[in-house]
Order: sequence, then C-alpha cells, then structure tokens
Amino acid sequence: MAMIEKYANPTVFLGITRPLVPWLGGATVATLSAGLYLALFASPADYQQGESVRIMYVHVPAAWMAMMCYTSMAIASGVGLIWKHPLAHTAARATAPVGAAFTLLALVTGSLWGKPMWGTWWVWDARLTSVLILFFLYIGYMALNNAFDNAQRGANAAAVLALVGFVNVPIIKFSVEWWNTLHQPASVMRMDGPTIHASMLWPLGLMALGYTLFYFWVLIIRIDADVTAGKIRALRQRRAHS
Amino acid sequence: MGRFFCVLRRDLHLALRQGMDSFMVVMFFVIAVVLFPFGVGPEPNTLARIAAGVIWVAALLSSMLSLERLFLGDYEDGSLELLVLSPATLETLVLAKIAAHWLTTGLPLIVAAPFLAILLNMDGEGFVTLVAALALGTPTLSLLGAVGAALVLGSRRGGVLLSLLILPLFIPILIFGVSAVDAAVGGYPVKPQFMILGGFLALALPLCPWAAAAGLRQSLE
Amino acid sequence: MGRFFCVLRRDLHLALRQGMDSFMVVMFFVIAVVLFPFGVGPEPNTLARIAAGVIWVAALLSSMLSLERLFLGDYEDGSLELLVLSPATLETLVLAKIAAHWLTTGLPLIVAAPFLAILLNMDGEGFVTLVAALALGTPTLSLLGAVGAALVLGSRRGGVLLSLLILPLFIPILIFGVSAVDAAVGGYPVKPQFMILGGFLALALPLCPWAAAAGLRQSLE
Amino acid sequence: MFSGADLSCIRGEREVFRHLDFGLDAGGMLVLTGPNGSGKSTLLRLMAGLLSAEQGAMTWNGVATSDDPEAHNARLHYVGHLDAIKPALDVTENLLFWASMHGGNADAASRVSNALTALDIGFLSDTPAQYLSAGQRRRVALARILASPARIWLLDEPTTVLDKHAMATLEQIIADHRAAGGMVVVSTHTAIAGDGQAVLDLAPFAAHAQMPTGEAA
Amino acid sequence: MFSGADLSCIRGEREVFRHLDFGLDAGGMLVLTGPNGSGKSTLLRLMAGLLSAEQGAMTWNGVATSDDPEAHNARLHYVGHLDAIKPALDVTENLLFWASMHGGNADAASRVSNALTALDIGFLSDTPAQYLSAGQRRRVALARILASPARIWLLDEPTTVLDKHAMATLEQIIADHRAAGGMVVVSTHTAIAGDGQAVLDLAPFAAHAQMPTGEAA
Ligand code: HEM
Ligand SMILES: Nc1ncnc2c1ncn2[C@@H]1O[C@H](COP(=O)(O)OP(=O)(O)OP(=O)(O)O)[C@@H](O)[C@H]1O
Ligand SMILES: Nc1ncnc2c1ncn2[C@@H]1O[C@H](COP(=O)(O)OP(=O)(O)OP(=O)(O)O)[C@@H](O)[C@H]1O
Ligand SMILES: [Mg+2]
Ligand SMILES: [Mg+2]
Repeated sequence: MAMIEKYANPTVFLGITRPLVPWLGGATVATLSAGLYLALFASPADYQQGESVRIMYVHVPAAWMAMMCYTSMAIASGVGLIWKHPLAHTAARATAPVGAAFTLLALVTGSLWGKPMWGTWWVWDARLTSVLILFFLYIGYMALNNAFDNAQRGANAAAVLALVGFVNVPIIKFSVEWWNTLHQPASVMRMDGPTIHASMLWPLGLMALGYTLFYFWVLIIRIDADVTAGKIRALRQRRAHS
Repeated sequence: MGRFFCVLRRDLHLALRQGMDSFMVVMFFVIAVVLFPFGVGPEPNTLARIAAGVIWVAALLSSMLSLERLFLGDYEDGSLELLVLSPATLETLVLAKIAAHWLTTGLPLIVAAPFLAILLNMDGEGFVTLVAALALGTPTLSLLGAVGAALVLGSRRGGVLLSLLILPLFIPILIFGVSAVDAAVGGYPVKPQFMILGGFLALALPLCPWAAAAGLRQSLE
Repeated sequence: MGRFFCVLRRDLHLALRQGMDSFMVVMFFVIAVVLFPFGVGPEPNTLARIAAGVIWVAALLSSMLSLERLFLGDYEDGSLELLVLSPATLETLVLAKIAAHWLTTGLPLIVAAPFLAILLNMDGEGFVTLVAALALGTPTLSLLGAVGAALVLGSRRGGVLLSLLILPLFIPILIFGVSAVDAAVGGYPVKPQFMILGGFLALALPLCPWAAAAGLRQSLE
Repeated sequence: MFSGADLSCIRGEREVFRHLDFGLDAGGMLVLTGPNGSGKSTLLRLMAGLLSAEQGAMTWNGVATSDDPEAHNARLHYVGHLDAIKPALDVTENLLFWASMHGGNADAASRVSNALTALDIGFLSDTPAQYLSAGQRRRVALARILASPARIWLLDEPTTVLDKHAMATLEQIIADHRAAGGMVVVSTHTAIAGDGQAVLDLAPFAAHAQMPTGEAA
Repeated sequence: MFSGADLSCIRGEREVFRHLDFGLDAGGMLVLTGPNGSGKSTLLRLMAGLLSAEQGAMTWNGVATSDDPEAHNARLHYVGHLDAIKPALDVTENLLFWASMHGGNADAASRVSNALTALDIGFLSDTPAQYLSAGQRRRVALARILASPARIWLLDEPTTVLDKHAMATLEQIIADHRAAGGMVVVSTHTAIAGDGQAVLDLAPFAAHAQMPTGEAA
C-alpha cells in the first residue's frame, strides 16, 4: 500500500495535467510553424552573413533550451534529493532526453553554421567545448539513471551528478565573456536589453516559445509513462514476493 | 582533523602495502609513455612535437584507471559503512581519501613526468611548466573522479559508466594543460592557462568532496 | 568441451552484465585514442604519422588493464576453488576464460580500430593490415597476460607485478604489429611481420593455458 | 533512552517491515529474531543510521537521532555481516585504525591490545589478516568494538563461526558492557545468554509475506 | 570407502595438524569440531584436494585420490566460507552455471529449480544475488550441491546465518543424502542432528598450541 500512497501525488498531478496534453501539442505545432515560416521566408537575409543567418533561428533557441532544460533538471534533482519527492526525480528523468536532443541540435546547427562563418566545422573554443560537455553530461545522467537494478538508487545517483554538472551552465553562458572566443557574445539575453533588430527578434521569440511548449508537452507525456511503469514494477515485485 | 590524518595515513599505508592500485598507476603512466617511441618510431622531432600531449593523455588515462577502485575496496569489505558511521563529517574523510589518492597517484606522476619529457625529447622550456601544470591539474582530476567513483558504486557497469561520467569533465583540464606547455615551448605567457587550471581546482575543492559524500551515502541504502 | 562452453558463456554473460572490465576496456581504448587529437593538436599530418603507433599502444595498455582482473573476481569470491574442483581439466577452463577475455576485449578492439584509424587520418592502405595484425596479435596478448594474472593472484602488489611481468613480453608484438602497418602504408610486403606474429600465437596457444593453470593451483594453497 | 516508534522501511522498492516500535534502557539488551530475509539486518542498519526510515523516528533521550547524526555515530558501534578487515594489513594495524577513528589516538595501541587479549587472539596481533581462519576474522571484528567505548552496540549475528569458548567470551563481554550501562541490540538465529533480555521477532512486522513459506507468519 | 591416514598439513610455514586419520563409509557422516583456527577448514580443503598433505594420503575405495584428481572432483561437492555467488547474476543464473559445470547440461534448469524449492527460496529465483540477505545467500550456496549429484559432501560451517527452519531443512537434506548412500563431512560449532554421526575433534591434533588459551588442549 505504501507504494500506492507514494504515487498518489503523481496521480493527482497527472489528473490535472493530462487534459493539457492535446492543447500543448496543438500550440507547439502552431507556434513552430509560424516561427519557421517567419524565420525561413519572411525575415530578411543578413547583409554580412547572407542566407546562412537563418540557421540562427534554429540554433540560438536550441542552445537556450539546452541550458534551460539542464537547469530544470538540476533543480528537480535537488528537490528530489532533499525532500525525497518521487515526482521531482521523475520530472528530472523525463527532462534529460529532451535536453540532450536540444543540445545535439545546437551542436549540429552550430557546426553547420561554423563551416561558412569560421571556415571550420569545429574549433576547441571554450563555448563549443562546454556545450559538448553539456551533451556528455546529459548522456551520463541517463546512463547512470539506468545503471542500477534499484530504480531509486539510480535516481539518487543521477541527481547528484545533475547537481555537480550544473557548474557547467554558467560556464557556457559566460564563456564568451571570460575568454574571448570565436563565438558570438550574447545579444538577446542581456542585462541591458537586446541589441538585435526587431525583424529578427520576432521569429527568434516564436521559435523559442515553440521549443518551450514542445518541452512541456513531451515532459508531461514522459512523466505519465514513467509513473505508470513505476506502478507496474511495484505490482510485479509485490506479486513476486507474496 | 585527527580523523582526516587517520584515514590519510591508512590509505597511504594500504597503497604502499598492497600496491595494487596506486603503484600500478605510476607504472602504467611510465609504460604508456615509454611505449610511444616503440610505436611511433624514435624520430626526435615527431616525439618532441607530441610530447606534451602524450604525457597529459597518459596522466589522464592512468588517473581514470585508478579512480574506479577509489571507494570500491571499502565498499565491498564493509569499511565504507564504518567510515560513514564514524563520528566525523563524511566530507572530511572523503577529502582524506582523495588526498591519499592524489599523493599515491598524482604526485609520483609529477615526479616521473620530467624524466619522461626528456625521453620524448621535449623542449627544455616546457619542463617547469609541465610540472607546474600537472601539479595544478592532477588534484582536480582526483577530485572530479572521486565524485564519479562514488556515484557508480554498486552499479552494473561501473567502469564504463565512470569513464563516461568523468572523461568529459577531464577534457578541459587536458586542453588547458597541454596548451600551457605548448605556450611555454613557443615562448608565450602561460598565466592565462594557469589561471584557468587554478580556477578549476578552486571550484572542485569544496564542491567535489561534498558531492562524493552524498554519492557514498546513497550507495549504502 | 561442454564445460569449456559453459565457462565461456558464463564469462561472456558476466562481462555483458556487469561490464566492469571488458566494456571499460573498449571505452578506455576508444577514449585513449580520441584523447590524442585533444592532446597533440588536430593537425592531420602529425596524426597520420603516429596513428598506427597510437592505436597499438592503446590496444596494449587496455589489454594489460583488463588482465589484472581476469582471475581476481573468481579468486576473491571463492569461484576459483569451485572451478578447480570441477571435473574437467583446469587447462580447458583457463582456455575458456582466456577466450572469453579475448572475445570481450580483443574483438571489440579490432572492430573499433578502423573507425579510430579514420579519426586519426591514417592512410587507407593501412586499414586491412591494421585489423589483420590486431587479429593475430591480441589473442597472444590475452594468452601471455593470463599467465601473468595467474602468477600474481593473492600477491601483494598484483598490479605492478603484472605489468612488470608481461610488458616486456608485449613489446615484440607491439614492434611487429606497428611495423606491419607501416610496411603496408609504405607499400612494402607485410608477410614477414605476419609470419612472426603468427609464430608468437602458435607458441603461446598450447603453452600459456598450461602455465596459467599451474599458477592458479598454487594460488589456492 | 534509545527508542524508535512506528518505523517502516523500504528496500529496493519493497517494504521490509512496518509499524515497528522498540525501546532500550541503559543496561538493556534487545534480541532480534526472525527467519532469513525478515529484516533483522535492515533494522540494525536503520538503528545505525545507514538507512533512513520511510516513516517513523528514532530518539535518544527524547531527541531525534537524525538531528545530529555525528553524535549518534559517536555513541554506537555496528558489526555487520561484512567485517571491514583489510587482508593486506595485520590484525593490530586493522584495529588501530578503527580504534583511533572512533575513540581518538590517545592510548589507542593499548586499547587494541587489551581488546585482542579479551577475545583470546593476542597471539595473532601481527598476523596478516589474510591468513586468519573464519572464526579468527570474526573475533577481530568483535575486538573492534572493545577497542573504543560506545554506549550502543548493534551486532548483526555476531556469533556465527565463533567456537563455543568464544561464544561464552562474547556473552561475558556483552554482560560487562551492560553492567556498565551500555545497551546491546543483537540479531541471532541461536540463543545468546543474557539476563533480562527483550526479544523482538520480526516476522509479524513484515509488510507482506515474503519469507520462505515454511516459517512465514 | 573414503579415508585418510596419517595426514599432516602445513599452511603458511606452520603445521596446522599432524598424524590425523579419518574414514567414512557409504551413508556416513563425520562432524569436525574444534576451536577457531584448529584446522577444520584446512582439513576440508585437503579432503577436496585444494591443498595437498605434507604427509599421509587419502584413498577412495583403496585408490589414492591424487591418482585421478578429476574423478575425485566429480564425486564431491565443497561448500566453503566463501560462497562463489556473483552479485551481478540472478539466483537461477548463478546456480545454472555450477549445475551444468558439475552435472552436465541435461535438465540442469529443472534440477536448479528443484534445489531452490528444497531450500524454500523458489521465490527468489530471479532476484539479483546482490539483494539477498545473508541467510538467503547461504541457502543459494547450499542449493548448489543439490543441483547436481555427488557422493561426498564437504560442508564448511554450513549452518551459519541460517534460521532454525532452514537448519532443519538442511538436516533433512543431509539425512536424505546419506540414506541414498552419500557421505557428508561437516564442520560446525553448533550441533547438527544426524543419526550415527562420527565426531572428529581437531584440537588434539594441533602440532603446537596455537589456539586461544582458553580451550587449547
Ligand atoms: C557547434 C558550434 C556552436 C555551439 C555549441 C554554439 C553554442 C551556443 C550557445 C550555447 C548559445 C547560447 C548563448 C547564450 O544564451 O548566451 C549560442 C548562441 C548563439 N550562437 Fe552559437 N554555437 C555554435 C556555433 C555558432 C556559430 C558558428 C555562430 C555564428 C557565427 C553562432 C552564433 C550564435 C549567436 C548569434 C548566438 C546568439 C547569442 C545571443 O544573442 O545571445 N553559434 N550558441
Ligand atoms: N591462507 C592461509 N595461509 C596461512 N595460514 C593460514 C591460511 N588460512 C588459515 N591459516 C591458519 O591455519 C590455521 C587453521 O585455519 P582453519 O581455517 O583451518 O581453521 P578452522 O578450524 O576452520 O577455524 P574456524 O573455526 O575459525 O573457521 C589457523 O591458525 C590460520 O591462522
Ligand atoms: N540492498 C538491498 N536492496 C534491496 N533489497 C534488499 C537489500 N538487502 C536486502 N534486501 C531484502 O530485504 C529483505 C530483508 O533483508 P535483511 O538482510 O534485513 O534480512 P535478515 O533478517 O537480516 O536476514 P538474514 O537472517 O538472512 O540475515 C530481504 O528480503 C532481502 O531480499
Ligand atoms: Mg542479516
Ligand atoms: Mg573455518
């Protein structure tokens, strides 16, 4: 019974969020379509970078999401460790693959952009290296989570890793300022307001919103699946020992 | 503080007595580097060109290798439980174990490095920088590695997982360590690289024992 | 023969399940090779020049690394006693353990080698030779290493001793393995090197399991 | 003085026991019994603070032990199924470490040699632990708790592999400890002598039947 | 049928016992007793062929066992202090390996599941060995000897950490084995029930006093 009680909270949570799933899905598709249309067709080409500037609308929000997802994952992990709330671990676990996918997207689009801009796919520059490490951290988090026969153990160990790895996030963010690198410094997310033109800001904003909606959509679906799997596991274990 | 030295002394003692892990590491380091002239051919220019890289890579690999067993012995024979139950903060004891690890693996590495540098024909300018960079970098390797080693205790794929977890974290140290030596050989200032290596160490020193202790407590559940 | 496959299957199973040793080895091999561009710098010519050497040295080191634990797990948990007491010649069982070791460490190494060769920009001519030379050389590494591993069981300083014992024996294989690849890249015939590598294997195959079995029996006294 | 109320414990996503209470006064002895897998070791680890309870709390003189885990550690000794002996060190070296970890460096050497004598293994003091017989190893593990003082002793099946003489010695040691105001919790499948001992059978607390059918409640 | 004459054994440069004789007929049971460190485990390892005697010889039906060690191996089961259980494998996998190593592949699976049932741990068959309690591990080690037939059983303190029910089960299993003509040598510090058992106290054979003073001869 205790196991059922433990999952009572997630059940309440899912009762509230489950109806949101179709709405979030619809909103994601709509926002991303609008954003992509503006980005790829309606916005002007850059006077310096030409058409390749359009990669930015995919790249930049993906990079933001990569860091945002990691931050949420770290916060959820901390909550899970300190207050032992199972839903927090579940949320962290559900975030990891989404974050890893965004990181990969940022890496790939960055490389594609790097070839025309810097003349090379890859340099060992501080920002690029730290994003690559972020990707490895996501992979490590997922591997650690699945490495134990006891799911709780895996969640706890991975949570510690998520917290330790969080150091990397400010390094990504500020690496361009601490070490002068090839990579662009921030021009949107600045203390003193964005410095790019509105015609570029709009599609960028829409894409970022679309990515975020996508994240929450997938998050709820994955939490749902995880909670169900946990219930099945508990039932099966109880049967094995009765 | 008494307990810190207690654990430190015992780990040093054990390392000296059984030698399994730590001496193996230095041997491994030396052998890894020495094998290179056999593999790459004895041409002095090529060797000099790759010397800093080979030494740093060998240091990384041998550090990684020994880290897997940092807590494993204590975990398997029940000592870890008793360490957790001893009336001292676990973080202190973890730091002592890390210090012992560094003293038995990192320090001998640093001592051996100049000789290996001669063997690989490294430019004389690089020697001091190499030693200094290793002295700043290897403690960070031990600290970071301890977190990984604590987290994978009792997991199914300990070894692979460990390398997966800590190698990404080691790469920056490798990059800046090599680049310091290259800068010295090329006659450039090495201060920026040293600042960064020092920064890593300053960050890892308070954070890693805490995280490793948290990992260890988990492993006994 | 049934018992040979019994042990083989169980060791493969264990390797897959706990992954501690064998997967670690392949990861170690890949990581060791991949770290080089970080350390030496990404210049394609330098990398191509040292590719064969780096791959062979990494193979040697990772093989040595895994050998230490070849019999250690079974020794520590009492399985070795029961294996000695099983109604089969111990030599057969030792050969099965060596075969499992090679299948889980040597074989994946060979599979991974061509990809690493591309990464290191190796000349295309060398690929087939590299794989063939590794296929001939790595079983000898496992066989020789098993003798060392059996001899150091239960001794203090197992690890260091092991590397001291087996590394000198490994060096000839390294030299001829690299020289085969170099010959192929340079357009020379590789037959002589292959004959020698084959000769080593033919000699080690009957001799090593016997010597290792003798070592194991000693360790239980 | 040392007590726990309404304890439940989950291991590996499965509840081992629930609603368990215990209480120990100065000089008290609590014997844990129950079939294999009923949770004796689990309860002892919980008492030691190695596991945390899913529910319920333990108190020492009315203060929750989780408030100050280090103080709790300082007043307890735990002997588990594993004996924390390093084969590479000799018997004295093994014990000296734990004696000074727990009780400080002062006169650790004499405490250790007294402990060895108390368990009749003084003659093994410089034998490498690797060469000990099973019972000798176990005695070394028990000597550890004599080598530094602690109020609470948590002993997980301490009598296994001990010969009859050593068993009597252990019973005497426990009696002495209790006479000096100490408390002992001990799990066992055999009888351990001791006046006024309380027995706690774990079988009834099992959350769901998980024991071998033969003895399940 | 299985006997040894005038056996002496040296371990680590020290003589453990000397001039020791034993004999076992079909259905016989020999109980080894003696204080810790008196050489019970050593004698059992000698019987198994893991150690070789400094002096004296063992015979099976009059033929020296050292003439054909593999045939000797085929007719014995040894359970030592170490239990040869791989934490990464589950219980059935652990046992299947030894069952087919010793008794061949044919119907190994059913032999294993019968053995598990006999020791009341059928419900643990797919639990990873890592999660077993101490007594559960020991039962798995004992199930191994049921999973393939052998005439001689050499059991080194098999009853430690077993609960009373499991102990009774073990006694029954030994009785069945003997009834079918098997032989059992078992070392113990407690009593093990069994009709017509011979007891061999090792203390008198000790070459020089090396036991705790309290019980030395
Ligand atoms: C694989 C290579 C690359 C990686 C890993 C990468 C990573 C990142 C990251 C993490 C951000 C977010 C920074 C923040 O929010 O402060 C970012 C933003 C950005 N990146 Fe990249 N990047 C790569 C290549 C490139 C290239 C080649 C360009 C173009 C020359 C580029 C242009 C930008 C721009 C303009 C921003 C937005 C900065 C801002 O307005 O805040 N990136 N990138
Ligand atoms: N590997 C070894 N090398 C050297 N000496 C050993 C070794 N193992 C045990 N001894 C010594 O041999 C003697 C007999 O040990 P053995 O294990 O046979 O005793 P035992 O009767 O089984 O004792 P217990 O009841 O404690 O299990 C002991 O004095 C022990 O110190
Ligand atoms: N690390 C673990 N993870 C998950 N479950 C465990 C773990 N250790 C033990 N268990 C399970 O918890 C239950 C209680 O185990 P515990 O070791 O407390 O039993 P015990 O009463 O000490 O038994 P024994 O008499 O055999 O020592 C058992 O069913 C066991 O399978
Ligand atoms: Mg127990
Ligand atoms: Mg014994």
